[in-house]
Amino acid sequence: MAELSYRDAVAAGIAQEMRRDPRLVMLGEDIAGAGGVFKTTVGLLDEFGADRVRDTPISEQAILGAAMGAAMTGIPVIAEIMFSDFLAVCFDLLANEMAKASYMTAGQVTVPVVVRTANGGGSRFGAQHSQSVENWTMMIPGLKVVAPSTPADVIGLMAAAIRDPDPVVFFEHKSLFAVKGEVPDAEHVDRLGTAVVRRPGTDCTIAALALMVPRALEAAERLAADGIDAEVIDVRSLVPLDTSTILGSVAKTGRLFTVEENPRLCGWGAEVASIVADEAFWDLDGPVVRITTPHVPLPAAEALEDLAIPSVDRIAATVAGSLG
Amino acid sequence: MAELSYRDAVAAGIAQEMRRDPRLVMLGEDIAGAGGVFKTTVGLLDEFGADRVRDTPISEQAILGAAMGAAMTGIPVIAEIMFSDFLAVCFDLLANEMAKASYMTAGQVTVPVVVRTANGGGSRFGAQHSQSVENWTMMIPGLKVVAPSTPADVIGLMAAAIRDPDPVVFFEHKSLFAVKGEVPDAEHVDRLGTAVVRRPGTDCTIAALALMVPRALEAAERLAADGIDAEVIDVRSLVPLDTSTILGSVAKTGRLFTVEENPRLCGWGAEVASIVADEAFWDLDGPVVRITTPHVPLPAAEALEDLAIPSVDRIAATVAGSLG
Amino acid sequence: MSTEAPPGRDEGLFDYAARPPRLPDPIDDRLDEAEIPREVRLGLYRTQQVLRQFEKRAYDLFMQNLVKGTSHLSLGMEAVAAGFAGAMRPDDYTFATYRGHAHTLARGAAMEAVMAELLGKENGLLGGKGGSMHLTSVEHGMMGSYAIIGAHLCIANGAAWSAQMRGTDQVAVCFFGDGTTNIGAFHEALNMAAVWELPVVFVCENNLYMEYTPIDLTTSVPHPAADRAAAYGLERILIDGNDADAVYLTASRVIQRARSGGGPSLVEAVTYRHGGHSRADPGKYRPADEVEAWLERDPIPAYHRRMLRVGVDEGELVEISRDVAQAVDEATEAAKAGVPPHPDAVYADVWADGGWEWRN
Amino acid sequence: MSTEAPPGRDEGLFDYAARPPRLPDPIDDRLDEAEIPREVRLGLYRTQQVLRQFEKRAYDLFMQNLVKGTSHLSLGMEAVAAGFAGAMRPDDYTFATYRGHAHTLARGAAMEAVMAELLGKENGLLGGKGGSMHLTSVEHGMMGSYAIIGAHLCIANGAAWSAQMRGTDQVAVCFFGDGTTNIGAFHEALNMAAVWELPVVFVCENNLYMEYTPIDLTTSVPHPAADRAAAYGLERILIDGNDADAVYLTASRVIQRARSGGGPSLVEAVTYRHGGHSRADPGKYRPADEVEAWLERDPIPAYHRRMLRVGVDEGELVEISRDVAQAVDEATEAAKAGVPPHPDAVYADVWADGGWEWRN
Ligand SMILES: Cc1ncc(C[n+]2csc(CCOP(=O)(O)OP(=O)(O)O)c2C)c(N)n1
Ligand SMILES: Cc1ncc(C[n+]2csc(CCOP(=O)(O)OP(=O)(O)O)c2C)c(N)n1
Ligand SMILES: [Mg+2]
Ligand SMILES: [Mg+2]
Repeated sequence: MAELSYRDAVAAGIAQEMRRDPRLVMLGEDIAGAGGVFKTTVGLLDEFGADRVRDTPISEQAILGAAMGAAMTGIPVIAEIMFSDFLAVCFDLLANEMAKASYMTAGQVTVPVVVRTANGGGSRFGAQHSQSVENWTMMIPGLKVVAPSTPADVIGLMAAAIRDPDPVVFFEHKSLFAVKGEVPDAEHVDRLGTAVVRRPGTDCTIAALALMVPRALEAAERLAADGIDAEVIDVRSLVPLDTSTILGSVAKTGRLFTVEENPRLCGWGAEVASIVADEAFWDLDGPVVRITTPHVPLPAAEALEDLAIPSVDRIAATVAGSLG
Repeated sequence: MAELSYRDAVAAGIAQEMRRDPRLVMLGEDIAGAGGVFKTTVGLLDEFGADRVRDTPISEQAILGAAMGAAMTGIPVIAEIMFSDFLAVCFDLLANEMAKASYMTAGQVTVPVVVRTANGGGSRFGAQHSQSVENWTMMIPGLKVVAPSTPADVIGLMAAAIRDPDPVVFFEHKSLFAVKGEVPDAEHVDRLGTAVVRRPGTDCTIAALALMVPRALEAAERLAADGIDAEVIDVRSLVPLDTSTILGSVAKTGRLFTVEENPRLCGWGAEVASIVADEAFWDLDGPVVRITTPHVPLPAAEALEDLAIPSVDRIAATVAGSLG
Repeated sequence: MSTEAPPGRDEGLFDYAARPPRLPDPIDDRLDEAEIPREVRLGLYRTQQVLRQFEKRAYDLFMQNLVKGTSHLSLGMEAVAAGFAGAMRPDDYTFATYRGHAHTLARGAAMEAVMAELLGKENGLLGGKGGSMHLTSVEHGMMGSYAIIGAHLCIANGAAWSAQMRGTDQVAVCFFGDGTTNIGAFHEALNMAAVWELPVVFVCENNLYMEYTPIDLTTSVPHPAADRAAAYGLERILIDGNDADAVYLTASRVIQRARSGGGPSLVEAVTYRHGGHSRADPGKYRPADEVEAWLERDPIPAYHRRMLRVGVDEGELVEISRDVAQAVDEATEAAKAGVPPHPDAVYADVWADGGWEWRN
Repeated sequence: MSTEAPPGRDEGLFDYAARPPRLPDPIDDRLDEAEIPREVRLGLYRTQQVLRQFEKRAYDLFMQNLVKGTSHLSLGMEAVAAGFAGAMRPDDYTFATYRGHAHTLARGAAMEAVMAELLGKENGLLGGKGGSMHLTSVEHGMMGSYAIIGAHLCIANGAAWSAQMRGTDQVAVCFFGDGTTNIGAFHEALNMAAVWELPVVFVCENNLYMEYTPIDLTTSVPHPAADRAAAYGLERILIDGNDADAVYLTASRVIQRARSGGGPSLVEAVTYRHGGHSRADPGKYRPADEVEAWLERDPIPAYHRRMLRVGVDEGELVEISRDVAQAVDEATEAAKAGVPPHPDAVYADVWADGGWEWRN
């Protein structure tokens, strides 16, 4: 096992797949010559050449359109939208075109595109470059949605997303880029639609995504010191959603906490809470509690941003308060 | 009290406010000379003139941008986006600009814009002209969201939205345009953030929005014949959300059903369910059940579309099945 | 068509009635002499007949309330679809808007399947899932009809890029309206196509109107597409969209350019719709003299006259027309005989595996 | 600057290194004779000094890790901001991008407030809520810095439209980069502005690069803004963005045109940034000879020389520069002395009433 940063795992995962499938191409702003503004695509231009790794104009609609048109006609594509906030400038292509093409054409058309994008807060970039927008895509029928929290998952889920014949939105978390972790030396392909129990526990379940996973784990360690044994689930994939792992855990623990970085209203936690509160109604010993960023745009100042996004403190305190 | 169609109530509501506030203007595609493609703005050009009622190019970003820029500088604006599906082509202006301007500038800027748009299914228009996208806007901090179900509410909530100093997305339901109802003769101004109990009942609560309200009411009548006395709440306003009316009702009935036209994942019903399952946990006699359009893009054929969107039959059967 | 400054700019912005009518140029008879093979011309004639007769029937079916939803006819605009389809190779790609019946048929999709789709039947081209606005027939290179303005220009680029990468010499042809030239995606698509020298042809069917609003009132140049070609380093191409030969000649030239690596083109074909924007619209906002002048310039009788001038026998033309009429009748019956889609279709084809599950 | 065809088109699409450097034109000394009042020139000089010295200090503070987040400097590009601000009336509107420090200061916002905002302090221009990319000072007509490419061109139209409706003769000036000319909103904004004859001036600060990618590699025309003006019926305007007098003269002319009802303008001002795109970027992707040539054409020493040529006393200039240095020092101290925002600020100002509640 080698150790790799989450950042480098992005390029590693893409390279693994570009070596395997000579058709696979990628495009985006500053991804080729510059290796990406987050340095997540360094080396790919050199290895795969300018025909397969393309810099684009600042034209997100043209980027996703080119990806979709190529994918419809036999070329799988990885498209980068630099910051996930910018999905808003090409939302029509994503939500109305890619997502609906297979359905509208009764399966004549399929769209094997991975839309990679840097998501989430913690960089003090302010309201237009810090959003967690998983729910923007989860709510659109026809899109699959993945958000890894570890370098190994970046590679494994990237490979799974690329091999998937449907459009997949792949959220890379900006505040995880520097995090290091073990990755398999051999080819690594994971499965979409599978959550992972990162920490087994018996007293309650904490379901978290992306940056919230390490925070939930740290909170769980603190809670353990207080005698609360929390099970932490890394949701990983919002669509498909691994409801059996979550429901199974809740059947055991009787309590669920969701930890979302997206602002409160209509977040993925609401969906999970509504499923659990319905299907595990008789298992629950207390209400499902959602820990979220408050329903506000994000502030820029360090002091404020840290208050807005769920912290280890807030997670631990909320769980302890609810169970206590 | 005069009787007016929901369609005519739109123009009536706008006219009431344009008479009151000489600064108020509106813009959109085909709204002036043609009176709107849904004939919801007929007569406004004649009464208020081409300076205040403007046809635009097919440029939704320019439309919302013009609205925002004018609103920031002293001119309240009503902007029409013809079909709500098209919010995707101007989502950046809506979600990243209008919604965040006040917050990012610490209140220096306010954006008194009403974005009117035709929402919802039932017209056999297919996947790109039939969506219910309330949740696209509800999930964005900084937007208010309204969806009236009656002609009187169209007028009253339109007036409230126009007088509100924040950006409000106003969803007009395509399948309600032909519906008639009584409207007050005098100036009519309602309040955002207020739900209305349309039918009192004791056995369960059904919370519905827009087109789902008449369907829920009809289902309630059928259920009454079977001895189930359902309370039906017209949610009307998603942001602000009148949680006290909903929680109050559930405290009484012990059961909640939400009826959503939007596809399942991350719909407003998930948010309501998560609130009720948390805050009314000990009031609930059974799980909150969400009745939604399945998580699929919408099909065009009549036979299929009618199966997709919650029907009176489905609502009544689901409630009866859960309570029975 | 005259190219004076748009009336919107200086003389009062929104007064439809005050607008002078925009009259068609006379047909260019010199095109009689164009070197277009007889069989090609007969093909163009037949295609135009198919589009015209099919859509007239579709219109009748709306009137009988058998077609639900909306639909957008190309009556009066057939020469554009016919001329381009005639110049395309079977493996070339078409991308169209909601106004896509003509382009779908012109590429060879079966009338029955198209008609059944309008009727929302299981034997429809899309099994009733897509409807009038989303006609698609991948086997005929018809890569879809897109109902939200702008996106498909970007998607057409992708198909052209794919052809480039796969080393084929396929060309993508993308049709759209005059109103579409004012949306952002138009600009992004044209720029990317030019920079990447993609084998794509953008065809603006300028029928002088958006839905109900005249295009001059919302556009900063008289010719919404042609006057913008230079902004992408492209040639200015403005043609008579009501003359199938004019369209065919230009189509052949720009498709050949794209096929041989010469990059994209932007063509503006001026035309007019005989009816309203969509089924519900009688089109009353158009000056009567304008409508009349354009009806006079109906592409189909004009092409009929040209065929006679270039020596085709009237009988042959009548026979084509009769053939088509019979085919339309048969297609109509077969479409009507279709059954509604099976309820399970609601849940089919969200994913490529045919399913819809979003959870386990 | 030379205007040859962009190297991207024919000679291999993506090879940065192979690109010839894009060298600046020499300064136009004839502008010494321009009729610009002495006080105006002194003002332009002072503004450029403010921008330069302020941003150099900001850069130092990043290096000391006192500024969190990102930031985008206009070092080397000061003449554009100074020239336009000098030609604007106090009640005119400015719209800028994330690269907005210069425009905010040029309109008169206090250095302390801007510096404190970069430091995330309560005494910041936005109380720390917005940060470097969203500087706004409505009282100075600075209507915001927008960090997602394109939108603010559309918003600037709205402010111009509002001025039209309110019957004032205010003008909106909207700044953006070369890369921004390829996004859809650019096109929508320009077309609407032209059709509605809005009092808005669009200023493309062409610094030859997007973030790290040379603009030629992604743009279908050599001059991304100027070569597209005709697509909106507008005059082609291409100026030296490194000469404050050139900018001032053009700004005065186009602002006057907008103010007097003559409609919008699109100006391309060619310039260069001395550093990288944003704080993290050393800008190494640029050919060394290109960087060197543009450093030689630094607008500030050039303007200093012009001032001497037109007879301004060196001492006066030195004094301005010293004044500014002292003001920057004071602003830095005051900003540093500020406290972090109160935690309640997280929940403030979502709504116009100052609150954030989404439920009752
Ligand atoms: C983004 C978007 N905005 C608005 C519409 C509604 N709409 C449908 S057709 C149409 C007019 C299009 O005009 P044009 O491009 O000239 O095409 P035509 O219908 O004349 O063929 C409009 C505004 C849409 N479908 N998509
Ligand atoms: C819609 C969108 N796409 C991409 C970005 C990321 N981005 C920020 S600045 C920039 C380069 C902009 O280049 P240009 O317009 O030339 O302005 P400059 O930075 O050179 O002033 C990019 C791509 C963005 N902010 N918004
Ligand atoms: Mg048209
Ligand atoms: Mg630039």
